[in-house]
Amino acid sequence: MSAGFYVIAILIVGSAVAAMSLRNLVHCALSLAVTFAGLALAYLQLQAQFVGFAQVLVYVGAVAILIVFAILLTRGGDSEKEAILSPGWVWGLGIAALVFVVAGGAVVSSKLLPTVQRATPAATVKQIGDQLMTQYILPLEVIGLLLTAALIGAVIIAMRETEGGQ
Amino acid sequence: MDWIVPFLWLIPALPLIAAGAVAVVPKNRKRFAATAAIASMVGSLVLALIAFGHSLARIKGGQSAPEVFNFRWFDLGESALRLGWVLDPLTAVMLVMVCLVGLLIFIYSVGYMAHDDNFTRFFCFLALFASAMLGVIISNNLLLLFICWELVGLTSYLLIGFWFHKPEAAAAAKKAFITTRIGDLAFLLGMVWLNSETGTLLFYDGGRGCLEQGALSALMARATSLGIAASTGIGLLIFAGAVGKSGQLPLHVWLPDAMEGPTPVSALIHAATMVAAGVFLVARVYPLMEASSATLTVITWVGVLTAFFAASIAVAQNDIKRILAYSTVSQLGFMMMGLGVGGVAVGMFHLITHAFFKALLFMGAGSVIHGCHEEQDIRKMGGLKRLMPLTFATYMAGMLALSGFPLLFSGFWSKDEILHAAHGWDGSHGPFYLGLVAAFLTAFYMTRQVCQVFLGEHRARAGGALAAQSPCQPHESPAVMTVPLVVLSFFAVLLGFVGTPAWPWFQQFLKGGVAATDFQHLFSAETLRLIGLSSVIALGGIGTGWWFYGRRPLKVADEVDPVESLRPDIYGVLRNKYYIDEIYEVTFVSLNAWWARACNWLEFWVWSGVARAAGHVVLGLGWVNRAIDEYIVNLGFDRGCEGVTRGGGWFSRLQNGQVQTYLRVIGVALAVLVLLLIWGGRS
Amino acid sequence: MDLAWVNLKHWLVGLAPAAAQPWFASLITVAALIGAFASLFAVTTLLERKGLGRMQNRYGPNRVGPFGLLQPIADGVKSLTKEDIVPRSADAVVHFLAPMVLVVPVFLALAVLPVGRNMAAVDLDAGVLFFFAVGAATELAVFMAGWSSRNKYSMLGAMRALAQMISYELPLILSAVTVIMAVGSLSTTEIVRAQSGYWGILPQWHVLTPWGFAGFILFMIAAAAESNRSPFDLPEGESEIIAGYYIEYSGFKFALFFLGEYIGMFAISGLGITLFLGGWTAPLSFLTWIPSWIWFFGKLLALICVFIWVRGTLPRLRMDQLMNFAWKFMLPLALINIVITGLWRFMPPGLMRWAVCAVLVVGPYVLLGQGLFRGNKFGPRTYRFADS
Amino acid sequence: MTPLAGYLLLSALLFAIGLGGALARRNAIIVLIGIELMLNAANLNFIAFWRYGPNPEALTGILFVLFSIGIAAAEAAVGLAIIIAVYRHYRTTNLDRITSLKG
Repeated sequence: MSAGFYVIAILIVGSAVAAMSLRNLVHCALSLAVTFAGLALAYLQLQAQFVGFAQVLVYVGAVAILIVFAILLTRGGDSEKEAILSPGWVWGLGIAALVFVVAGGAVVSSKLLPTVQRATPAATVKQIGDQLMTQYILPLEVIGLLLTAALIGAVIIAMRETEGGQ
Repeated sequence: MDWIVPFLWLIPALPLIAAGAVAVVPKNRKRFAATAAIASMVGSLVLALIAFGHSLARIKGGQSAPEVFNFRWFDLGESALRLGWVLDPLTAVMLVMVCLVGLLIFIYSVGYMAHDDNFTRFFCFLALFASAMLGVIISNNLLLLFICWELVGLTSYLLIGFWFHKPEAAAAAKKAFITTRIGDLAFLLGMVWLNSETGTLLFYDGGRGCLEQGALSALMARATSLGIAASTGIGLLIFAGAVGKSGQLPLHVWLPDAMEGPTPVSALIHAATMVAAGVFLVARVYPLMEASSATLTVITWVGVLTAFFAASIAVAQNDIKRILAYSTVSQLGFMMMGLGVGGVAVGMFHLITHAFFKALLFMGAGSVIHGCHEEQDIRKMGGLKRLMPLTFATYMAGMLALSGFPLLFSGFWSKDEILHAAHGWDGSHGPFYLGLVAAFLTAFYMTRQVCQVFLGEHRARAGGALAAQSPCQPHESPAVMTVPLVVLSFFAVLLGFVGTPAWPWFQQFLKGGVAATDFQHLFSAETLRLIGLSSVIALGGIGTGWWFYGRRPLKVADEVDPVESLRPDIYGVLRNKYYIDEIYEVTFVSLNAWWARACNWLEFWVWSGVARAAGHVVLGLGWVNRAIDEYIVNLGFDRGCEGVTRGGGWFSRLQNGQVQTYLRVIGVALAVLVLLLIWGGRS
Repeated sequence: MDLAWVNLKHWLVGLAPAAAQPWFASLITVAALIGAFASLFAVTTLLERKGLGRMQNRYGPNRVGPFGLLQPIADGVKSLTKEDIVPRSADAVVHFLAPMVLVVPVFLALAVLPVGRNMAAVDLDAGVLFFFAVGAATELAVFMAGWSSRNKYSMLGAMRALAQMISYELPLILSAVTVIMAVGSLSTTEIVRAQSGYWGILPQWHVLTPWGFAGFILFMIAAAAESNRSPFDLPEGESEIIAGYYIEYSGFKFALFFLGEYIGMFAISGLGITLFLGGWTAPLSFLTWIPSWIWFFGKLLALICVFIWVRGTLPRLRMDQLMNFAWKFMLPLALINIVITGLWRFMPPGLMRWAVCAVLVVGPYVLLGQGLFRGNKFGPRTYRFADS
Repeated sequence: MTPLAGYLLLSALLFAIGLGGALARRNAIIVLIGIELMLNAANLNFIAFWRYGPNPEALTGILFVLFSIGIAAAEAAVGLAIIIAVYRHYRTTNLDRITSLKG
């Protein structure tokens, strides 16, 4: 385990905790952006360059901005006056902790994980593109369709109904 | 001219481009829309004729194998999806027919739709339809055919519901779409099955296609758990798709309702081309159908029953287009029967001749409707012979062709061919006799229609008083509508001569052979006997019709129909179309509605009720306890009651409508799942 | 001469102990990049003020040093010594972080630009993607600045800027996609190498093909909008919302914003040069003896002059005009341009290909422009008065 | 601890943080953020397995993550649109007050 991993892990976990626990929604969203950036660093650390850049482009550049917009449109930019936790929050945290213990236990106790260190695999952009255009063409098309549908759907859902359908 | 085969895609592409161009221009560019659509059809027609000539030349040269052009669409993991187009006589003939009829109907529509606000939309849909239909014809892959097939269905939906502000039109469009979907589902299943058995959906692929010998014999050898060969099962499923699209029993209910669309649409889609697509599909996969006699038997019986039922229903209808619609259903039944008993050539010959004369009849009906100011009830017409002479003459040609008037008209020869084949069928004689009855009824109801529409006095005014000076006087249609009628009537009369027993050019062309003139065959005793029989049937039908309706035309619109006065019970059944719509209403539709209600009830009372009831029961217990507590035992059970109430609250909290509660359950389930997995992995 | 800087770096790295050499090399590269572009920033501010002054028939700065040449230094000293004011109600942390979040990604973006032969700081396999990815982070900085100031003008400015940047990012990336398609690589050095040949004496720059020309124009328009330059400077329109999202910034933080904006403009112009104008290659085949880095910075200065010229010439757009222009004009054209690039890739080379693609480029431009103007979607300005 | 196990643990922790936030917070947008975190945790798993797994020549892990990013973008867009629509209807994004699903 390199020092880089620990730095990145602390960055990710710290900002994720902040994103989940801060009182001000905009601060949450900004922490989320930091988490995304940290994940992108983790991907770079794992030699997945393309995915890392795509992560920054999509998550930091689009999803985080989208969330910020949603916060402002729902007037959540000011700090909440009332309690931020829902009534059953103890249960929720308990369940989350349970899930972590179970999943983490599974990872730690697993004997299936490969122990041999392998050479760094190469994933050039060209290879990814070739794969996308040949073997994974159908998922690619489906994703394209999905994004189009989501685009239209999001516009329709968020459109104001009051201004008369016609 | 070998270049035509790889470039066959141009034929559907031209109307598609026109549709795209028309779709983006503003609504008021009517001239552009019409010009683009018609020009694209002319281009397609020219290409289709080239393809036809090429096919002809090849057959003359003695080559009869279909020419194909296959290409790889995309790779999917290990396997590649390949599409392609095919040029064989069947394709060539259909291409020319669809392009020619389509072109004439496009021209006709310019006149018919001239005053419609949505003129450009209409032409956009029409061109899209033509493109999809031509795609069905050329495709060499069942999947490509299916895609175009569904596109055809979509455009049919759009065009039936073209006047969607009319509730009937919207309902009819929906009905057509949903009914055909039932057949298409079976079609899709058959396709999937075929693909899993043979591994390819290409029809012809140099010996590896699914219609070629290798695949077929494997299919025939393969038995299923139901005890039928795979080829039979697949054939029947694909035929179910054709049943839906071609309006055969029991899925014919949408076709008469589809007449809510504009008349050119009825002529193009619901008479000449799209409904024939089902017949074409059966003809295209005929090797597969031929592989099992069971399939052919089913096709024959479905066809002949449809022919008979629809013809009898047509006798008692009063809407000019509805009569023609039932007549179409009936004739499609004839085609199916022809395919079943006699093979591709027999059915296809009737398809081609029918396409021309039925398009002619529909366009004539459209001309009548147009002339009578959107009146469709034949009882309120009459006397149009004088007012619309050209329409009358062409309509007569179509009517005589459909009735099978001996020797001169195309319908006679094609129908005779079917009856001839049915006579020689070794399965049963039932289809032959039923077919004869249907042919008789056909002649009868067409005569009835013509007599009521064109003969006698005009009955639009109440009491039959014809206001000659009224501005609503029926008038002849403009030339842009009548010229296509004349051209079509020319074909309706003459097309029969390419397939007479004496010179069966058409049949031989489809089989890939060259026809020779053979008068011996024509004058052989059996042929003569059958020709005589058909003539008698047709003339008998026309004569009976004349006896009832022609001798003494109706005087007023609401007079009782002569046949009705004869046998009101039968007539009532027929007028109500054997109550099939009603039967469907009380069976399938209400079953569906009932099931939906049952689900709703279950959802509301049972599932949600269980949770609520549990809560309420425990709550109620708590209440009872409290009552006992307060009045009888006083404070003794206070704590116990509280506990029970809390239990009830806990139950009802399970369904509190809060997403997070549900999410919490999912989280617990996730943990349990992982634990199970670990446990499972350990043991 | 061509490799002077590269050799200098190698010499300097050689001085360091062997273990520290990789770190030292990176440090030198970073320092050189920051130094070069920061001084270019200084030159540009002067050039802009002088140039605008001349266009508006006045002198521009002329007091500090000969012809006012030392003006940037005076500006720098001034902004460094000014008081740093943070509004009382502002969100102090976010307010403090916003300028950093703006400047850091902008400098990161410079790293993938090949400013000369073998002179890309890092040669990434997915260089163009990296550029756009870090560019996306600046949007967040703009929002942070606008939101944390608790000032309605800065909030409005930030929202305007966000809407504008998101809208123009699409045509920007789509017009870059054409080049990526044609070259078949996301690497910036690869893209420059693909343009380094010559047809006779003319260079094989992408801008000299029909799709490349259209792509370049679209790219530069979108770049102007992305860097909030006039005529797309609504987010900071002085006459409308005072200064947009950095109203509440002063002193050094304001200088950082200013720096970030200009470096962003250099970076995006540099990418435009790399994608369309052949990067560091010489414009004519007999000029290759001039060092490559001179060409790159020469082209960059030329583009900056164009930006200044445009700023001095065109009036500011209205918000709806801005949006309509992006979504109804730029985006369709960029999409059509992608199709044309595909066509270009698959047609045999020759005059025919040129003619067909040129017609296909010009046709949609004319049609779309006509259609939009006829529909009055972004026609001439209309005026509404308060009392009507 | 091998690097793979480290990344898997990090991913599990990230997932748990996201789940905890989604379960404990009142605000719908925060719940959505939590779900995004969970999605990202899954992505991290894919990349880690690709990098340290037995067959890194196959780019399955990377491509899966690319598709997952696309889906997440669609999910965020639709989810936020729904939140905005819900906000318009209830004038709140507090999930405790949005209980139309109650049986």
